[in-house]
Amino acid sequence: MLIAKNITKRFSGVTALQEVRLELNAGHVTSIIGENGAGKSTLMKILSGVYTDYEGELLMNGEAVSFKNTREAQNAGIAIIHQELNLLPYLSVAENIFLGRELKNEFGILDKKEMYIRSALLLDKVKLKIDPNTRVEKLKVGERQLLEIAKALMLDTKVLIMDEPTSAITDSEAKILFDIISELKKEGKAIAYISHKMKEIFSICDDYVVLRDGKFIGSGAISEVDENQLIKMMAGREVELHRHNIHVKKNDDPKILEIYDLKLPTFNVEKGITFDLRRGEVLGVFGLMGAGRTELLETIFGVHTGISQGEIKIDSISKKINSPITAIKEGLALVTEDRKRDGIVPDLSVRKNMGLTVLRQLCNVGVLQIDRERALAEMYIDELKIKTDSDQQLIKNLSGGNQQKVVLAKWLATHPKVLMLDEPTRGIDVHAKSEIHKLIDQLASEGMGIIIVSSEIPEILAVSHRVLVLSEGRITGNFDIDEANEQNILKAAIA
Amino acid sequence: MIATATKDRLIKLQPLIALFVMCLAISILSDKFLTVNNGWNILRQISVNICISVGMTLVILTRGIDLSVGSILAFAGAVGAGLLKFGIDVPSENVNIGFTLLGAIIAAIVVGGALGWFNGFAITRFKAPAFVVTLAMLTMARGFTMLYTEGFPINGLGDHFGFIGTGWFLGVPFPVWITAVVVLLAVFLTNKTPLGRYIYAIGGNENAALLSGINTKRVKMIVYTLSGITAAIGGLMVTSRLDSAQPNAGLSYELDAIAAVVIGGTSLSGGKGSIWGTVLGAVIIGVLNNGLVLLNVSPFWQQVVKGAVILLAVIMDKTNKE
Amino acid sequence: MIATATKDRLIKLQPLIALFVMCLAISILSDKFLTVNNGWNILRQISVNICISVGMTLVILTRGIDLSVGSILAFAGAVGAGLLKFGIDVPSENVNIGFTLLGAIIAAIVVGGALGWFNGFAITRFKAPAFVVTLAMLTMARGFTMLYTEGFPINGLGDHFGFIGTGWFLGVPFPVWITAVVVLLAVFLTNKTPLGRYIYAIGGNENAALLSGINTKRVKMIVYTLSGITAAIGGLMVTSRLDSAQPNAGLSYELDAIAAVVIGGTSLSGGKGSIWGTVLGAVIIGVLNNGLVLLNVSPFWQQVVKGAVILLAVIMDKTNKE
Amino acid sequence: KQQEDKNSGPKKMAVIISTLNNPWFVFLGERAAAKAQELGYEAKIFDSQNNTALEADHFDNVIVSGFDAVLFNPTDADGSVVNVKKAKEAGIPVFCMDREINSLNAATSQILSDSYSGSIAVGAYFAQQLNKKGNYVELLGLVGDNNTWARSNGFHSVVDNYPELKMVAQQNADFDRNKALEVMESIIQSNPNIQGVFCGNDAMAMGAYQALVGAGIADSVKVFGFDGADDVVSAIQEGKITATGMQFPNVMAERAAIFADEYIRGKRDFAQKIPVAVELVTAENVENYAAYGE
Ligand SMILES: Nc1ncnc2c1ncn2[C@@H]1O[C@H](COP(=O)(O)OP(=O)(O)OP(=O)(O)O)[C@@H](O)[C@H]1O
Ligand SMILES: Nc1ncnc2c1ncn2[C@@H]1O[C@H](COP(=O)(O)OP(=O)(O)OP(=O)(O)O)[C@@H](O)[C@H]1O
Ligand SMILES: [Mg+2]
Ligand SMILES: [Mg+2]
Repeated sequence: MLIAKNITKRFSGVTALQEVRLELNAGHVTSIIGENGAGKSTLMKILSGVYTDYEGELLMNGEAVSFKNTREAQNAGIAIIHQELNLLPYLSVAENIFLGRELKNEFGILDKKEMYIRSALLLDKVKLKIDPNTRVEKLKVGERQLLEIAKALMLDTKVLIMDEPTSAITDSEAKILFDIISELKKEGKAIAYISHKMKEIFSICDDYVVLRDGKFIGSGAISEVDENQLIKMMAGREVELHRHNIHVKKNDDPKILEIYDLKLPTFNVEKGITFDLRRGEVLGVFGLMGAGRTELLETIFGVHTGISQGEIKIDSISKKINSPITAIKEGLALVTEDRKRDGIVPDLSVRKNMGLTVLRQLCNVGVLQIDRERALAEMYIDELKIKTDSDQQLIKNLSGGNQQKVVLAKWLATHPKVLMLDEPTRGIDVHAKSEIHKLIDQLASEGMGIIIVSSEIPEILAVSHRVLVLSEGRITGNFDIDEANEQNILKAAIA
Repeated sequence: MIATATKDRLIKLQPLIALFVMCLAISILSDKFLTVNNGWNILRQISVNICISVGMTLVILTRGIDLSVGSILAFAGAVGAGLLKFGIDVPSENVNIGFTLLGAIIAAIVVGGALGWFNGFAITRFKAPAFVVTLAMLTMARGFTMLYTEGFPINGLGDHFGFIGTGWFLGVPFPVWITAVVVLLAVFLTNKTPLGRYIYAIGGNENAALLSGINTKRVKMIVYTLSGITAAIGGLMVTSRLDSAQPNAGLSYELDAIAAVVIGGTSLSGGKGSIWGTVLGAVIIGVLNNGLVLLNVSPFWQQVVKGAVILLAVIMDKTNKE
Repeated sequence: MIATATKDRLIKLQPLIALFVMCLAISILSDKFLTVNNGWNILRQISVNICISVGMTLVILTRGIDLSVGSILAFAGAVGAGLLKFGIDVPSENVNIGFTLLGAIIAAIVVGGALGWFNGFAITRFKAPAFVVTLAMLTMARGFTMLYTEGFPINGLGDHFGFIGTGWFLGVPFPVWITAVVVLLAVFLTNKTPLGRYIYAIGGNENAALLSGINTKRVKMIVYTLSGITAAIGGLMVTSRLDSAQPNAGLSYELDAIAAVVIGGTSLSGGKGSIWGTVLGAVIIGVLNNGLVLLNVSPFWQQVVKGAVILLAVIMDKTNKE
Repeated sequence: KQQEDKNSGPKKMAVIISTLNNPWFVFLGERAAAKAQELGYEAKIFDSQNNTALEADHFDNVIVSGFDAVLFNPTDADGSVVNVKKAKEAGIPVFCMDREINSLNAATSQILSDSYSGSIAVGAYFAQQLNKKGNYVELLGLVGDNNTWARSNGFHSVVDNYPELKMVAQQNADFDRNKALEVMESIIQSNPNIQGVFCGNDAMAMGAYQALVGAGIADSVKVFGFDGADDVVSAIQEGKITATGMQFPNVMAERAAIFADEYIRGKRDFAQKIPVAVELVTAENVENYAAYGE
């Protein structure tokens, strides 16, 4: 249905795509696969009329097309769910859904009632139980992702592009999406699907296209390859995936973090959260969307001072943590969930982003030593295999996965006692993900305590020594890794 | 949920409460404040600022700024007055084209709209920052005014024209009518039309708006043009009220207008706010100015008090929102 | 890679090229432009604006704005002059505390810093928008100046004080030295200290800065205080130059300062820009003002030309960046 | 309607001044207010900030708050007429000070400083001092202000009769000392050979003088101002400034207050225009003058 031929796209200096080809067929789900920075999103943006200056040719139903803007692509029947959320925080859900294609009555006046009704129907389809008049700023990341999906469903499309739609949602929401996808497939739509989750790719996709470093590597039917082959194509070599070989934790290691009766601001619970973390221990925290995991980490990190209560002990000494500043001083670090909003400073370079948490250490009598900062940056670029042309590249020009590694580096530089990771591998390719897992293990074996929040049970099971399950701001499960499995974790999560 | 909703509504009422407290304080201190005459008086005085501020609100909602409103006001007023009084001389043909009242008014509005359009054009076409473009226009339009008037006011514009700024209609000052119409049109525009929706969307996240297929450039052009038009309407009101187009009219009106917008709760970073808020902001400033005079505060102290009250109003508003 | 780097560097040079073209044009039209004397002349004239603009750059880099610089300049200048000339009367003790030159200078700078600090305090403590807070301060500080001077200039401040604005040192006008020191300190601050980095980080993403353990409130307070201090230094220079503290000094200097910052490439939405850019912006404005006078452009046309050139400079800059 | 309010409390006079951003007008306003208080009235000063529309607001407020008289320094000869008429309709007498309004039946009386003839006198002295030849510079006030043009036109009506007097630069400096200094500095660069500078007010004259000092040519250039501010009076004594047109704000202010008092007491026949001459102050007669003609 949609064919892209010999697409080349350059950003000032960087060639993001080189002679790439792609074919999307009606009734098929095509998976676009590649490591972070391979050019997947760039290609999708070309298909959907975001980038208009590229070389190559697009054919829609055999006819050459070229879109001057996104509206033209939409009119031709191509819709896209972007990797970065594109919602307007101060507008309502309904207003966001109909943005750019408002319903009007015969006088050109907005037909709010009709839009409300139709929005409610769409929200129903993606099983979101929110009032269409809610302002989007009140929604959590996961809810916003579902809203983006609903928004794309509203359009009458022939081709639907989904760029990592499941990176921000839990399995149960993902299931809703997969149901929708199979329905669309039956209706004969062509779907492009980008994900770093191999399991999903194998369960819902029909075809695949692999990109590496902006080049076309191969394509075919999913049924004809296995996971290892795909990963090899993506990475260009054999990749040893790191699984379940976590270092052994000694149970008598000292406790470095103890939490007693911590009550989270948005939940009204009788009994607060209580748990502890030992040196060298990796604690996995699971919960469904909105269970309070992010809030837990933020509260420990001193973000919600004044509205939360409870006691925090570090190295067995009770501490009052009333801001991220004190938290950092006490040896805590938090890699936030929303990278764009809380993680990166887009217009600063990779190096400057990394230095942000440790500037004082990089000083000599109050003067920044740039070469020390550069050394630090280069060390982490090397160690975490961050793909960037130099430490002076602006972080906003990096692919999402590499941005995440920079954020991670920023926190590792503080040499924290406790590293808290909120969805650290969201949107990160399998290869990098396994590297991060390896890194977690290594850090833990060096004595760091790690709390990792994830919506993927397999990930939790792969890296943790112990698993906490949260629901509605309470702990509903606490398993040793030996007794934890998908069933009991999920059961605790819906409890 | 319901509790939050009420709370939300209460928070929205904050500036109203600030206004109410202020009115109460002034009316205790001066018995002249709460009179019908003074009411009309205040309304007439703030008409021009409201008019300009409405256009400014639209611009600021898109995350822009328009510093040129004062100069455009002066130029449009001067053009209206000049055309009405002298028409256009066409030397080559030795002809003078006269203008009717309506013709002059339309011409003034067209001039204001054209300068506003030019602002929008420069901003969207060259991706130049609105601050600098409209600052340049502030200077240029003032220059145009000086060139057109040769530095002298244009006087004696007649009673018909005078009606715009000084007349009464159905017991209400005519400028108040004009402003009311401008406000209602803007409220309608922002709430009931796709264009209004787009204005909010662009201010909230321009990239997202663009990706939703909104022609952001066109919306911005329209918004700056509208700001030019409201400035021109303000210019006609000022000129008519004084029966004289002053070359210095509108000096630093941009700050008053922006203040009204911001006090009214519209965020300078765009996407959030409302026309009604702006009206409220302008009323607060107007009541304050009026009150300071009624209370016989000396002019030097007036500035201190005015600054302090504005500060208090915003602080009160903000602390309660947390 | 290398091509990009050179291109990037060329793009950064754009405003420089604009300046060069302007200089070339003026020097063709007037042989008086490219003289050593006129060079010092321009530098002396832009000293005050550069000084204020440096503080303004820091504020704008954090995504703030400071409209109060002109009023703070006037107040600090008046306080410096007043203390130097009259000291402080303590009526209860029937004593007059005299001030040395240095004492008066320090007092003026402290006053400027204090008002700036208050701006920062109100902005961070009450989360009030910088625009409104500093607008209120603009009004209040002007009121303080009027109250302190009672509306009359303070004249006759002596030759020692006059040296600040009119003296020469090692063949360079003294105000140019002062400004050079201010600029170099600010360059050092922004490039070589954690504080400078924090300023950029806050402007770029305040949330991320906060979560990275940066005391964003403190940084903002410092930045507004510094802006008050640079305004006070500007005030001392103006006062010394005129040998007179004028109550209406610094009127609408905020617009000139912001213009210098923005023309110099610092983004009003924070996080991007540099002190050197601002200096360049101020030089462009200064050369333009000087050129218009050298060419004896009529006052009517001056504003039109000035606006047009500023517009052109920004447009040229932007179109080449795409 | 206004009558009923007038019986309660002390009677009030409003002093509406075109701008308080200039010490000359501050002086005018304070003198008028002081005189009114001396006569037993409450007095309140309004600052129109050179903005005729704001002045109109002041008039509205004055009418509403029941003032008994207005001592008025207009922002604009034409633009202010409607404001005065409005007050007249409300039964409030208006006495213009210093600046004229172009209407003979709106104000009760106008006590005027004659800028135009004053600047003719300055112009004549200027021509004489420069021996009717040479290059000179004119610094204008605010371009859109009618006092600017009254002074400029008066000056030129004399000076333009001498073809050998050549104006090499005419620039505006907005009545501001700092701007005058800067503009003059630049003018000197392109026109080092000048003999005289005429400035639209004294603040600009001081600024221009300082620029000349900075360029080391203060001795050979004669500077002329207008107003009679205190620093210029002493500068004339010291031979720094050549001459200024002395206005008498205190005379105008006090007379306006006295007239208003008489009006309230029942007198009705006032001369429409009472000129207060602007006197030329030079080195010869400067000892007879203090600042602002006191
Ligand atoms: N605006 C830009 N300017 C410069 N380089 C860019 C820009 N956008 C993308 N790139 C570069 O283009 C390459 C491809 O990026 P793209 O976002 O398409 O990767 P991706 O395959 O979607 O990765 P991810 O899985 O992390 O989302 C990367 O090297 C990236 O750094
Ligand atoms: N800004 C907000 N406004 C309203 N409610 C909020 C806000 N932030 C969080 N909440 C609520 O707080 C609760 C906990 O949210 P939290 O982000 O901690 O969940 P989570 O387990 O991390 O889920 P997610 O999968 O969305 O990251 C949720 O019920 C959420 O709706
Ligand atoms: Mg991507
Ligand atoms: Mg979360």
